[in-house]
Amino acid sequence: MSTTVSPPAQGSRRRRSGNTDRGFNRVFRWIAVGAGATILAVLAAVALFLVSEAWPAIMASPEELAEGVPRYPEDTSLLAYLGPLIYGTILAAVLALFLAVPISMGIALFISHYAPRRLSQLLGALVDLLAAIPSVIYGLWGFFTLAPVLTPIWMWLNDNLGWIPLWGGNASPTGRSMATVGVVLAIMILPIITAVSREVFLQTPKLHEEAALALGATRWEVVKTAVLPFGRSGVISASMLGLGRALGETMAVLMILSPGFTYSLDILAAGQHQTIAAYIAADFPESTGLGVNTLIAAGLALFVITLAVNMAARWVVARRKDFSGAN
Amino acid sequence: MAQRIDTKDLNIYYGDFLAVQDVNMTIEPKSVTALIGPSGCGKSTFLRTLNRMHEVIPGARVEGRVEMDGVDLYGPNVDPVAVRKNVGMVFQRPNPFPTMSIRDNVLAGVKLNNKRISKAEADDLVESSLHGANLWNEVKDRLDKPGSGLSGGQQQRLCIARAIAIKPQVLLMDEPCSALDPISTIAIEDLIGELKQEYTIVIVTHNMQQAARVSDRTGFFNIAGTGKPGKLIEMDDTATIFSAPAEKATEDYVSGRFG
Amino acid sequence: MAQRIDTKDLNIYYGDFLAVQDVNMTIEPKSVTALIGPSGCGKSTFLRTLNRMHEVIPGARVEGRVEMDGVDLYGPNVDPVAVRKNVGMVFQRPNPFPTMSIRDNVLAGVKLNNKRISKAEADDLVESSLHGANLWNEVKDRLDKPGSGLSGGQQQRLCIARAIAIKPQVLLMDEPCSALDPISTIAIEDLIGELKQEYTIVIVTHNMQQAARVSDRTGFFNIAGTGKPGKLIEMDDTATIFSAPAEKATEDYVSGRFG
Amino acid sequence: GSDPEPAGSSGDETTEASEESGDDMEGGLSGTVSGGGASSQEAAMNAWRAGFQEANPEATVNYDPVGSGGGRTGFGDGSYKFAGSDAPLDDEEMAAAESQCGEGGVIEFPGYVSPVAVAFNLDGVDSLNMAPETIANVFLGEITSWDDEAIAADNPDADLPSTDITVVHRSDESGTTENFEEYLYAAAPDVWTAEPSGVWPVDGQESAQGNSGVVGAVQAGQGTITYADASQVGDLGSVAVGVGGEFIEYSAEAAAEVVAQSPRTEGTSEYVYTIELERDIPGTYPIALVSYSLACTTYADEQTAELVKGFLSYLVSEEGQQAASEAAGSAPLSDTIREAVLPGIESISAG
Amino acid sequence: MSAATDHTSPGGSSETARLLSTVDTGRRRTDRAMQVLIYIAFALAMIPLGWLIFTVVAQGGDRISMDFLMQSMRNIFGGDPRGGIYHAILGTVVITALATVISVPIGILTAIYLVEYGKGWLARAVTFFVDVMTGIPSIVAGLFAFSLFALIFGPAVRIGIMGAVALSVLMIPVVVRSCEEMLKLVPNELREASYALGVPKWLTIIKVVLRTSVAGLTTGVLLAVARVIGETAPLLVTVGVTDSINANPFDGRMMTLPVFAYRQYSQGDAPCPGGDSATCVADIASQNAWGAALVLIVMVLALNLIGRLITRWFAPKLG
Ligand SMILES: Nc1ncnc2c1ncn2[C@@H]1O[C@H](COP(=O)(O)OP(=O)(O)OP(=O)(O)O)[C@@H](O)[C@H]1O
Ligand SMILES: Nc1ncnc2c1ncn2[C@@H]1O[C@H](COP(=O)(O)OP(=O)(O)OP(=O)(O)O)[C@@H](O)[C@H]1O
Ligand SMILES: [Mg+2]
Ligand SMILES: [Mg+2]
Repeated sequence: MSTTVSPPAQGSRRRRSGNTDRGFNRVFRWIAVGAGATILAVLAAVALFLVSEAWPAIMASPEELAEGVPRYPEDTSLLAYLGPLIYGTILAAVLALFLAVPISMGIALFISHYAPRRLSQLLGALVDLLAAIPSVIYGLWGFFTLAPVLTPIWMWLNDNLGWIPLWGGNASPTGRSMATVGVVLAIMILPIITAVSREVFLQTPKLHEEAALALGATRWEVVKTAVLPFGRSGVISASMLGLGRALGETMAVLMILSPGFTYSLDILAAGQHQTIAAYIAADFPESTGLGVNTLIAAGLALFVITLAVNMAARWVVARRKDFSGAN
Repeated sequence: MAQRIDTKDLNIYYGDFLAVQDVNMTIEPKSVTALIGPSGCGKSTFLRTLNRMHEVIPGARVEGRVEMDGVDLYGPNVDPVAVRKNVGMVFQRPNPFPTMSIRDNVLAGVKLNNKRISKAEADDLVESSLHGANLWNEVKDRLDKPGSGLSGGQQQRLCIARAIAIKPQVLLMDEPCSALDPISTIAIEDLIGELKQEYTIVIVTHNMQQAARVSDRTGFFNIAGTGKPGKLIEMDDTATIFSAPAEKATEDYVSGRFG
Repeated sequence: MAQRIDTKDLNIYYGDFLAVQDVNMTIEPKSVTALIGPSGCGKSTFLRTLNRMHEVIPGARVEGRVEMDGVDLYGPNVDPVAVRKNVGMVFQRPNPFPTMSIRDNVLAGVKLNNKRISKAEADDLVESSLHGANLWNEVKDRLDKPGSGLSGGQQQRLCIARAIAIKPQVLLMDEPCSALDPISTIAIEDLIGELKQEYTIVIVTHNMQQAARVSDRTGFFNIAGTGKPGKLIEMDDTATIFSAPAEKATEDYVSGRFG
Repeated sequence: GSDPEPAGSSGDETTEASEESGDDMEGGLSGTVSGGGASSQEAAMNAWRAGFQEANPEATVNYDPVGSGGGRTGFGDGSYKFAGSDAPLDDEEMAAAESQCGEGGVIEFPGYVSPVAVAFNLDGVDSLNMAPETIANVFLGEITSWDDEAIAADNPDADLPSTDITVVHRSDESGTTENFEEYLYAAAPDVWTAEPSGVWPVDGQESAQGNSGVVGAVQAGQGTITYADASQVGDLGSVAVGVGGEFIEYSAEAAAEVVAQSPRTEGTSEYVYTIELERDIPGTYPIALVSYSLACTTYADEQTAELVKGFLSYLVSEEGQQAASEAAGSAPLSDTIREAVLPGIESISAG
Repeated sequence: MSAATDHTSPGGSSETARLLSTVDTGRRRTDRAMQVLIYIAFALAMIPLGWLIFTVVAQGGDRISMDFLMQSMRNIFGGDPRGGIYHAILGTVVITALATVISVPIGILTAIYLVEYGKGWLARAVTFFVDVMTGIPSIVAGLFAFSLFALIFGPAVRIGIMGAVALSVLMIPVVVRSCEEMLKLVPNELREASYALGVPKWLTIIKVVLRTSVAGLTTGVLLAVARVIGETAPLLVTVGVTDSINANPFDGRMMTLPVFAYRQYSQGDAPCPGGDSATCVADIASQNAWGAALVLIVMVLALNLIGRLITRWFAPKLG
């Protein structure tokens, strides 16, 4: 840079270079904003699509619905009809998350803080491989391979711990129940939660880990005082990603679950639960007219569930924003 | 070419929190100005307003004027990027780019701005900047190694080399030597002495000997208590500040050090 | 309870790189030992072997013995966690836990060891530790705010408070004052003076006045050149080191500072 | 990559498409035509498409197995030039189809007929006789054990275990389910009172998706029973269904018979040949999935018209029906029906 | 560890040895227990992985041959054991690549917007709705893409790009979410260092922020690709199916591996009247399905390997 130029003071040169940079800055900024806006637009379009397609079903009277939709019982409002589906969807996702989050965090910690360093890359890749398996394969595997293996376990739980509400009822002799679906969904969302958590844990500042170590913390205590709090928002994000996948998963549920439309807690029994995504996929091919509208209304309900779940998660994260590890 | 800086009624905020209040200061061109004061009084905060780095913190804002040769740095036609190109900065914590080699770290100011530079020129620039930061001998054999592999002191000197490589007109230093050993510190102090032939230098330091050694003028900031804003108490020739300050607070602080 | 530390033929490696060679040193109980030397000579590295923090760096290892009252810290029956509980440490860069409040930061170490601590006890401990680190007055109204909102100097003092809250027997400090203003520095130095009544203290510093002021004994490390290992050149009473060192290198270094 | 070599000779390459006869379809038709609909027809469609494409190497016929509903909707809005559906068009859909094809221009006929087997998995038992009422009671969950006397009465020679009966039904909405329900509703009206629809009316039972799903579930359990497309039941035991006092095993021929002997629906337009399946014609197998083929008599462009005409001609030809039978185990079309719809297919044209 | 005790211990050595060797056993037990639990968690995840891969290889391995990889299924039906999945491999590659090309720029730019610029209602709305978007069931995404294109090209349209758009709807939120996390991890110090060198914000973002987080971004993108590469339902309604080779995503139907696998599975066994023979294999459809699944897994594995190489190449060098 020439010493004869003093940008802030001397007009022309400064203004030119300043403006180009600012020009690019602005362009780039607008590109980024545009990308964000595109997402909003897409989502608005999806929402519009959902609402407009669901509208006839929302407006229809119970009689019309019972007439036009094969599965629809008499004298039931649309909400009461979708209720068990919403329940089933949430039940599946909660089961999956309940199983997957602790295990994912364990795996992520194993890779980031426990495994020998040379190995950890490879191990991370192995877990990522689980994400690579298409849901159809999970469906086939869950149906043909996993369910028969889990059946005796479910039977045992049912016989011995049947007094616990979740394990009551008549356990399915083929194992194609919500419990099995929960296990498969958990396996499916493991890699996504693990991958994000792992990256976040790996980024824990050495400074903070060493601070904990120097206070006489054991390895687990280092994890507890420095790593987990630092990764907290990342883990929540990761879980939300996993939850999203669990809520929307279609094929695996469709192929494994023996569905039903109840509010039952008996996750070992067949014919009790159904998820929205699987319901849509199961009935869409044969549906016409109001039937399709009803399916899309179910899709809209799923959309609203996701909205609500995310609001809750945001709220949890935001409550402790001051203490976030970022900065 | 060195530039004169004047601040006028400068109030510096973090959101609603007034961190520094009412600073009127003149920083002479081709001189070294030292800023001293107790921790938390806003030295770093003030320094960052001089190259508009303050505003990158969300919610941070400035009232008043910072003039460089009469042009308000916060004026509507002024590009903060241009300001920062001309007002370099060295931070309290060394922050070399972890993805770059030592060489690339020195050249960062050039390369990140997409400037074309010949290999020979680049080599010269790397060598002269590292010499200037008294780091050349230690790293000349591993210029292609990552900069983050250096010790704290080495990293800080690397950051100084990086800052002087873009040949700024004003150089801001926020406790640049707090992580350096005495030998490097003296080298840097010598460097500051050389640089002031051409550049305007502002340095924040906790080390009063350093302030006394290197600076021509010294500003003393103080803070009345937590949550209160920091203020510029006194600004004068370094000799005056250390021998016969006008304010009682300055004298207490300065002598506290020596007492 | 203070402890005496002896190192015997200590070689410290990063992978294959020998960073510090052949250190034989005795650190007296209930005294302050200062370590000085140019940047990169391995002061931090050496310090970290004294509480087995060195080994947390992948590939880092140690040969030789570090004995505390005759017990080898690297012996087979010794638990590094127990070592670190008894040998506290304050780092070069302040590192409060960002997710914890100021209060929780102070209590972090205590809570690990003693989960059942009554609220009153905890309050006392927080107050006394923060007093000890000369931070109480600045933060007493915002103990529940995050520690990362403090200025650099405040953060470092918070870390000192956190380290002394677990009442270690030995306290290692790696340039603890490099980010502090003189008032806090003096408070910390006073604190060191108090702590040595009971504890063994080892402090790395670049500030030779500080070494002269606070320490009883001083060790001087030096390094022949880049890639060469650092060595302990001389260790003696502080007065001797600063007035009549046995080695030429020590004299050069020490006088370089004052000259 | 490449397309595989055709197995046999692909026929001689006559350049002109033959327009006189549906039997003679060797030719040089070219272009692409797409249809879609019932997935039950997929295997048969594969055979028809392959046969047609081998005869006309330049032509491509696509069939999206999106389901009957999707097929009927797609046919109505013009996205599918032809379609397959497990149910005939209802009035509304017919109106939409007619607005696509022109008044009276809809061709609809049962191009694919396949027996639905009642299959079970019970060690040591390959075949059982069951009267319609027994079947209905089993599937309702009223009969819960394999050695129930209702079953034993019809099977004096069988050695029936006391295993519990586990009913497996289709979890998705399907034409097979609807057909099976219609059968129960017609043949055992006292027991089976639920109005037939594509979904299973009994709650809380085991179910699975698709033919492969129910068959898989039945194979996985003991004492399981289901209904599925006969070509899929493989080694499973099957029920000989009581019709007019005798018990008939499923077979393609017996299923073809029931379609051939059932009356055509009255009051439809000329080329709409839908049937009212009768469930009690002696000597026929009464549970047959009748899946319809849909097309128009007029298309907007010549190429599409020629392709659809050529394809449907092959579909209804004896050769085509035979290929489907081998590929999918379906029942060949009866001559009556073929003769009824051929004129319609012949008349397909552009304009 | 009271300071008072030491006055009475001249034999400090054994006292010290005790001090240095004991940590509260409860703590040590917790530490051990957690370590074991964490190892178990990992082992638990490896079980289904190994099992699944074993199943797929065992079921699909035999079907793999050069013909299977290099031919389409045109004119193959019933129990005919010829033909292959070339058309489906091609379709998967083309459609997934297109979806990636659509989603990754939008996703990464949005993540940049959120991390670097995001303030105010727009950023909050985007963050929030991206999360909502993760919950869109795949079939709904497919129906949406279908009605979008039907609006423009009429209902008969079935082209590869429709599938890519549907997949993008599923992919974008995953890209945004994971990349956002990765960008947040770049320390502010580095941004400030760059600004202080007079580097404009956009160059700082591109050359410092993206460069530093490239390893994480790659992971994020790969996750997103893996998320959609196995999708079935949305492709069936948008792209349709075909057994012929088509590499043009803007014209005509395409086949993808998951759809192929699912359709083959759904077809079930072929009736081979004379039992299995050279020209008729009853369970050929399920063999095809498993074979396609195996190829799909291998493809994603290869993708992951490439991603890992990129990661290693670009990772911040800390040593
Ligand atoms: N990012 C920030 N957000 C809010 N307040 C801040 C921020 N950074 C600093 N402050 C506050 O502004 C005041 C001045 O801080 P500053 O870092 O400028 O002090 P300093 O004089 O540089 O101290 P030190 O000598 O310790 O570096 C302090 O009260 C501090 O808590
Ligand atoms: N993690 C590490 N891996 C490899 N080498 C290292 C590592 N940390 C430090 N070193 C090397 O070890 C030597 C000693 O470094 P150390 O940080 O102990 O020096 P120091 O005396 O504390 O310097 P300073 O005064 O700058 O803090 C240096 O050559 C440094 O490059
Ligand atoms: Mg500061
Ligand atoms: Mg050091």
